[in-house]
Amino acid sequence: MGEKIGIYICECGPNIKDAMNLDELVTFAQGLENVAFAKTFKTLCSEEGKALIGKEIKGNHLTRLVIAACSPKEHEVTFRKVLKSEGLNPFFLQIVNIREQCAWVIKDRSQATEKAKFLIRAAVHRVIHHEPLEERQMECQPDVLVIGGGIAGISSALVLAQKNRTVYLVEKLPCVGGKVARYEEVFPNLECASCMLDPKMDEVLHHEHIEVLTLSEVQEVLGSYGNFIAKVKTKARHVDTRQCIGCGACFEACPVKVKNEYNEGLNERKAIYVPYAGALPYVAVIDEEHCLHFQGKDCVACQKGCPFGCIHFDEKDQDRELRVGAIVLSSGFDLFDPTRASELGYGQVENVYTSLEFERLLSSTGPTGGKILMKNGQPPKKIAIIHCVGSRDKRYNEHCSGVCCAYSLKFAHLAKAKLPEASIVQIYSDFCLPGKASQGFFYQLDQDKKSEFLHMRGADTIKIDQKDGRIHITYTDVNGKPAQIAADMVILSPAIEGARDAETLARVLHISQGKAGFFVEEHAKLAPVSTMNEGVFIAGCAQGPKDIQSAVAEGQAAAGRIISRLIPGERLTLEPMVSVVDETCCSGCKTCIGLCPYKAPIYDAEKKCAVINELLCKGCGVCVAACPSGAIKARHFTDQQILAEIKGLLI
Amino acid sequence: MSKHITIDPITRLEGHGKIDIFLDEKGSVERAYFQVPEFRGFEKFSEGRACEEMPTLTQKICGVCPTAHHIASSKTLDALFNVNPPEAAKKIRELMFNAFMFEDHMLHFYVLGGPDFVVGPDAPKAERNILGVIGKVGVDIGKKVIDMRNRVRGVNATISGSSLYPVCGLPGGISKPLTAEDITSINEIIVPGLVKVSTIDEKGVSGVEEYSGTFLQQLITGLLCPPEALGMGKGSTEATASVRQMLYERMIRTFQFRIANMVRQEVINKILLKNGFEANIVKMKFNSVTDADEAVKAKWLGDLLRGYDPKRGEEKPFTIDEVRAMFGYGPKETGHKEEVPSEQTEEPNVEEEEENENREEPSQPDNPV
Amino acid sequence: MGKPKIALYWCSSCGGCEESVVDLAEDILTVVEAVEIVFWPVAMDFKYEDIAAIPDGGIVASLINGAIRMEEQARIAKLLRQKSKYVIAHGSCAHLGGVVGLANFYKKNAVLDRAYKEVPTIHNAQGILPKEKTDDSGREIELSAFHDTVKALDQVIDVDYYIPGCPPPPNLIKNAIMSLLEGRLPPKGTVLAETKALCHTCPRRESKPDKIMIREFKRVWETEWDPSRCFLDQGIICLGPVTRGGCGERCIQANMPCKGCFGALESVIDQGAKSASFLASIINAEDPEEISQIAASIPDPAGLFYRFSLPSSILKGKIDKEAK
Amino acid sequence: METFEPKIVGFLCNWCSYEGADSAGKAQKACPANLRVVRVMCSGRIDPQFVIQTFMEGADGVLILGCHPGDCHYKEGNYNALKRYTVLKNMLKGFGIEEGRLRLDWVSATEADKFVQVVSDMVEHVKQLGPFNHHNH
Repeated sequence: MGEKIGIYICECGPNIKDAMNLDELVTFAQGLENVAFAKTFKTLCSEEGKALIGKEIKGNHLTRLVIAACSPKEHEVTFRKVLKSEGLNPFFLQIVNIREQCAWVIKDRSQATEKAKFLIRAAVHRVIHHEPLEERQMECQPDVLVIGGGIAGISSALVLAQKNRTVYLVEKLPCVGGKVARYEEVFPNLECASCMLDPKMDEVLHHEHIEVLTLSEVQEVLGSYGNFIAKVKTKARHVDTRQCIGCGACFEACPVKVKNEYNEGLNERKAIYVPYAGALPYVAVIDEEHCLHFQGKDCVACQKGCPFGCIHFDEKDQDRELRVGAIVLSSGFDLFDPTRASELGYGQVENVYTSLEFERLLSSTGPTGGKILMKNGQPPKKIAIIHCVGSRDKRYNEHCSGVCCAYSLKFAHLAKAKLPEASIVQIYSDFCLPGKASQGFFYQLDQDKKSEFLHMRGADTIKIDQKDGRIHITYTDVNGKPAQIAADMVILSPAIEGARDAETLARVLHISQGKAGFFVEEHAKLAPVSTMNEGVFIAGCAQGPKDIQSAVAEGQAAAGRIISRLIPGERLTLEPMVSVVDETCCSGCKTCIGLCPYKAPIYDAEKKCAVINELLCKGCGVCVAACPSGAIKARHFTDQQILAEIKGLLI
Repeated sequence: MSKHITIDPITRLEGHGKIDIFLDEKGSVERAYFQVPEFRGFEKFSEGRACEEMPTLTQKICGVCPTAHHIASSKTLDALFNVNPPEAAKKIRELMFNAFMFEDHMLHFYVLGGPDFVVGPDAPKAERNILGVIGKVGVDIGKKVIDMRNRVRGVNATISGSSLYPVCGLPGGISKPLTAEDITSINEIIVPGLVKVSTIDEKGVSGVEEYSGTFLQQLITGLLCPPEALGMGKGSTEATASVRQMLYERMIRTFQFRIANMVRQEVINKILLKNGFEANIVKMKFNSVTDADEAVKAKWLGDLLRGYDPKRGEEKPFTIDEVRAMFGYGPKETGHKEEVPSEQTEEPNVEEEEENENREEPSQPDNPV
Repeated sequence: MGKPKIALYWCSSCGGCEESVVDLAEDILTVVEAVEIVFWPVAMDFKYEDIAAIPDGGIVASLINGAIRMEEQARIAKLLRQKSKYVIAHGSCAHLGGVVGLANFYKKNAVLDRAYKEVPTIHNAQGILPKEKTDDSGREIELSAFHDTVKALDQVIDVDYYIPGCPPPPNLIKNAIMSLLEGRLPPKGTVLAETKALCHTCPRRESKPDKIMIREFKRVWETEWDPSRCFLDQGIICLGPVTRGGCGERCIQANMPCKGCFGALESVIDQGAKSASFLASIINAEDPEEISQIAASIPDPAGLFYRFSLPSSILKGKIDKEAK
Repeated sequence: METFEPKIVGFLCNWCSYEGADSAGKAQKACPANLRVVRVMCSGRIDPQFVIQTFMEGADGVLILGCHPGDCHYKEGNYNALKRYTVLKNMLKGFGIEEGRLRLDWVSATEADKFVQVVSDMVEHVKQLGPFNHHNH
């Protein structure tokens, strides 16, 4: 084909030079077909080495280059830049690894020379079939969709929101703030949760570049990184958000009472309500399920009671298509359901609460205005806090949820403050207090003798039942002996698990769920906030159990990753070494579609064949090897190139 | 030394063949050899294959009669798995086999063997083929025959997917039931088809009489070719002995089949038609022959085979009239005979004619002599 | 100059390809008007010397079917090549080596011994095998030599076009001859059928899910299957995805899976290897033990994946340890 | 030549086994010269056609080295390699190719010793099997 190949053999100082007979290698290389010349050089990766190559590409009108030197993993990129700067397509280059895999591992000089010969011959055979590949650009949407208005979603949105970029914050509840908004104080420094969170929520709600969509869920997501189309359904609130000031006149008028799920069902609310005092946006919402008007009765009590005429029963659900470039999924977590462990008596024995329920008891906006009261309205004399419920337990969740020990100490501290004479006992199996400050918090609590610590062998040994008017807890202590105590109130610290509706989100966003329903990150250590579906990021407890600090960090990290690639006004550069389907040859047998973890190949029903979305394809080539018609080409690793390399190795 | 004539390749049959004839000084045949220069080795390369693949593998032994091999192999699988196919499957296999038999006969008669009769054995090489036959019987008859065969092959396509290579054979039955439409489409082919073929015979298409005459001619000449040509000569090894036995067996059955067929056409159908019955409702079958009968017949056939009648003494082949006389027919010139030689026909018992045919065609031995 | 001449010949074959020409039915009349058949042993009495008499290139096209096993077949194929402008490999034996190519899994002597000495129906006490030369008291007769291996046609002579299939459907043959006569021929070496795999036109394509995951491959005698659904999705091995289309899906119509007789697609160099690759991709397991268990439920993979294409595959047949 | 030196072609995946080979180099561990390496992006890219063509071109042994299950840079590439290897190995039995000539193994980026060990074992094993005889067709 008349290619003109230049072969450069690097001496790499002594490393290659002393390990093999370079003169013999040069003469061998010059004799190969299509080779214009072959020469050695001390250090090709040095500036003058690169300059030499650059000059000679032009001078000799070279069309292909073979560089025998160190591993391609070292300098393939550097030498590609040299080709590019000389106007030669950077992919017209093949690197031959004659250092790490030849000079340094073969002690016998002649054997090393022989091996270098057929490695170079293989490269020459391969490089002839190299095709020019272009790094392509693509228009992209700078806007971002954040799913889940908890602390992680909020902190991510605030970092992302900037000039010529809109952030859509989609929250399925009527208010933002997620779980953190329900805590009174947060460990380790017992900072007031709402003092920390409210300004952030306020900033999000009024930020010129953030649009908050409450009562909304993502139905479907199409497209790929840089060009997603998210279909969002917003349920009708029936209250005009601009006019309602949350005065509560409509609450009194409403005849219907319902258990308030925002206070974990510990108190009641009306069919038209605000989730809890101070919820933001502080606007009423009608619960269609319980509101009489929506069950065919013609009750309009709240509409009549509202002084500002904000109530519109005829408001319809709204569907919107948001065009975004990236998605942050911060849909939070759910607690392990203690009823799965019936021996814990949750739901049968009175005054057995989960940690979230206890948080509401402690909260000034909670059902008891912050007072710790038992069902009979009396303050408990003895509170038992049980650790590791459903965590570190083969039957339920293997993982340690990481935060229960810290918030249990917080509970003990707050309970002691509110009920000085009450005795607080913590039944634990191990203590997990990572981070800078949590352990200090434990020492302080222990010093003040605010809580008694009972060491049990494991949460799986605990049984709770009612005995002569008090709660009776039996367990096996750490030495294997049975033990028991009585208490007036028990707080269970259930494991943090993936959210109940995480499965639908995983399907909609084409990402997978790992153990306990958490979303699976792209790489546990190197890519913790991205997923296999490029452009979809995860942050907060949706990815795994963690404290608020990590959730915020991940939210901001995801934002950073997005900002670094989705620069408003700039185009997205695409990976050139991806695979492409030859539609004249593809029979639509769908073998590739089921194979690809990135869902890059999709089946085009009209053309009756597969099409690879070049945005999602990573170029691994799994589909290429499986394609029964040989219709998919892996750019830069085509069948033809690899077969030519094999031939070169062996003739 | 002897003159050596080679006929290579022999033609108008399925398979490869080569004949070497050596003439002595006088020019008569000293020795003749028949060889098959093709061998593929199904026996070996079938080893190791999955058993369910065999019906579609064995059938590739012969591309003209694959259905036979396919069904035989399917029945072997039935035996291997010790299963008895449902009635419907058996019937469909039977139908498939008969449809194949029918169109295979048409292939034999019109394309392979036919030219020798219709165009005649000594016609020029270029004419002694299907095109010559069509030239003789006329394009429209040719088209009817071609159409007829093609549509009967359609029956097998409906049943088994391919008009040539059936794939439906499974242990315990077949892979595809016949749907209602399949059955109607098959009936549309078979019912008129049968009538059509007999009408060709009955309406006295010009060549038919000629044909039945030449048919007899073939009967005689075929029987009279020298035994050596059939590998029955001296010094034959045991292998050829079994071949001779097999050929001899086949000779007898073919003879029986043709006699039965001719008697049915010429004698029984005429009686039936005369008495208002439909033709072809009576089937002929030779009753099971005792050893004694077998010996008599063998001797009689042997004499016929050697081409002379002890009474006549010379080695000359029978003329057509002499053979017609053997069957009580008048000489050929008077055309069809008026009176019916009633006293001569004894009452053959009636049974399915196909029974006969199944035994007739053992699969061609696949090894050259 | 008379009508253009065509010749048809059969090497190591079964006659199925001849039947597929006869199956042209009425069309054979139109073909016969357009061309003069100068050699067709199954139906015409022309002899080898008749071909030899034709000047080189005098035959417009030779349709040669059957693989090459005997020396005579190679000889006549070369003779026809010399005499013909175009040679068309007709049917999967000529195109790929066909089922007779499976003999390459065995050594030549083993194949002969099995048929002439070992099979139960043979009486051959002296163990006589066919010989190339036999002398019967002065009379010399010859028989074609039996090659060591089976070869596809293009491994013996230069082939211009291929009509795939076992047997090739009559319409493909007619199209080939007609396009030849009308001079609208595709580039040399083209396989005259679809350029896409069978799945493209398979009637069961709609029922094929995007992802197939199989816990066990089923053999046709151990399972019932839904005649409207894709075989692979029911765990039955079907080589449709790796086989060229154009046969009218006759096996699928008969509710049986595709065996791959049309051969692989253009850019595939080994049909067997590709069958192994795409079937592996639907195995539903990650543990090595489970994977080998599921893989073991594929009976006779070599015989199944190279059913029609062994001689034209990369390895061509069993690796002979003793060969020089 | 007196001692038979087998030609082994190794398909190494860019992220794990190729790195493993480089790390063996960086640690200057001696490694048999018989190995001839083809770099692919993932062990899942290796098409059984490459393996058979490699034998046909004159290799005496083929070695496929991918990432350990679960470590694949593309999540499932190595599982596909394992599945294809298993089906291909069964198929090659029909061709009379001894099992030891084709081998699949996992080498991570840091397992320099394992890399050298696997290659040395392969060379020894193929040496006993003798040359792969591919000229007979």
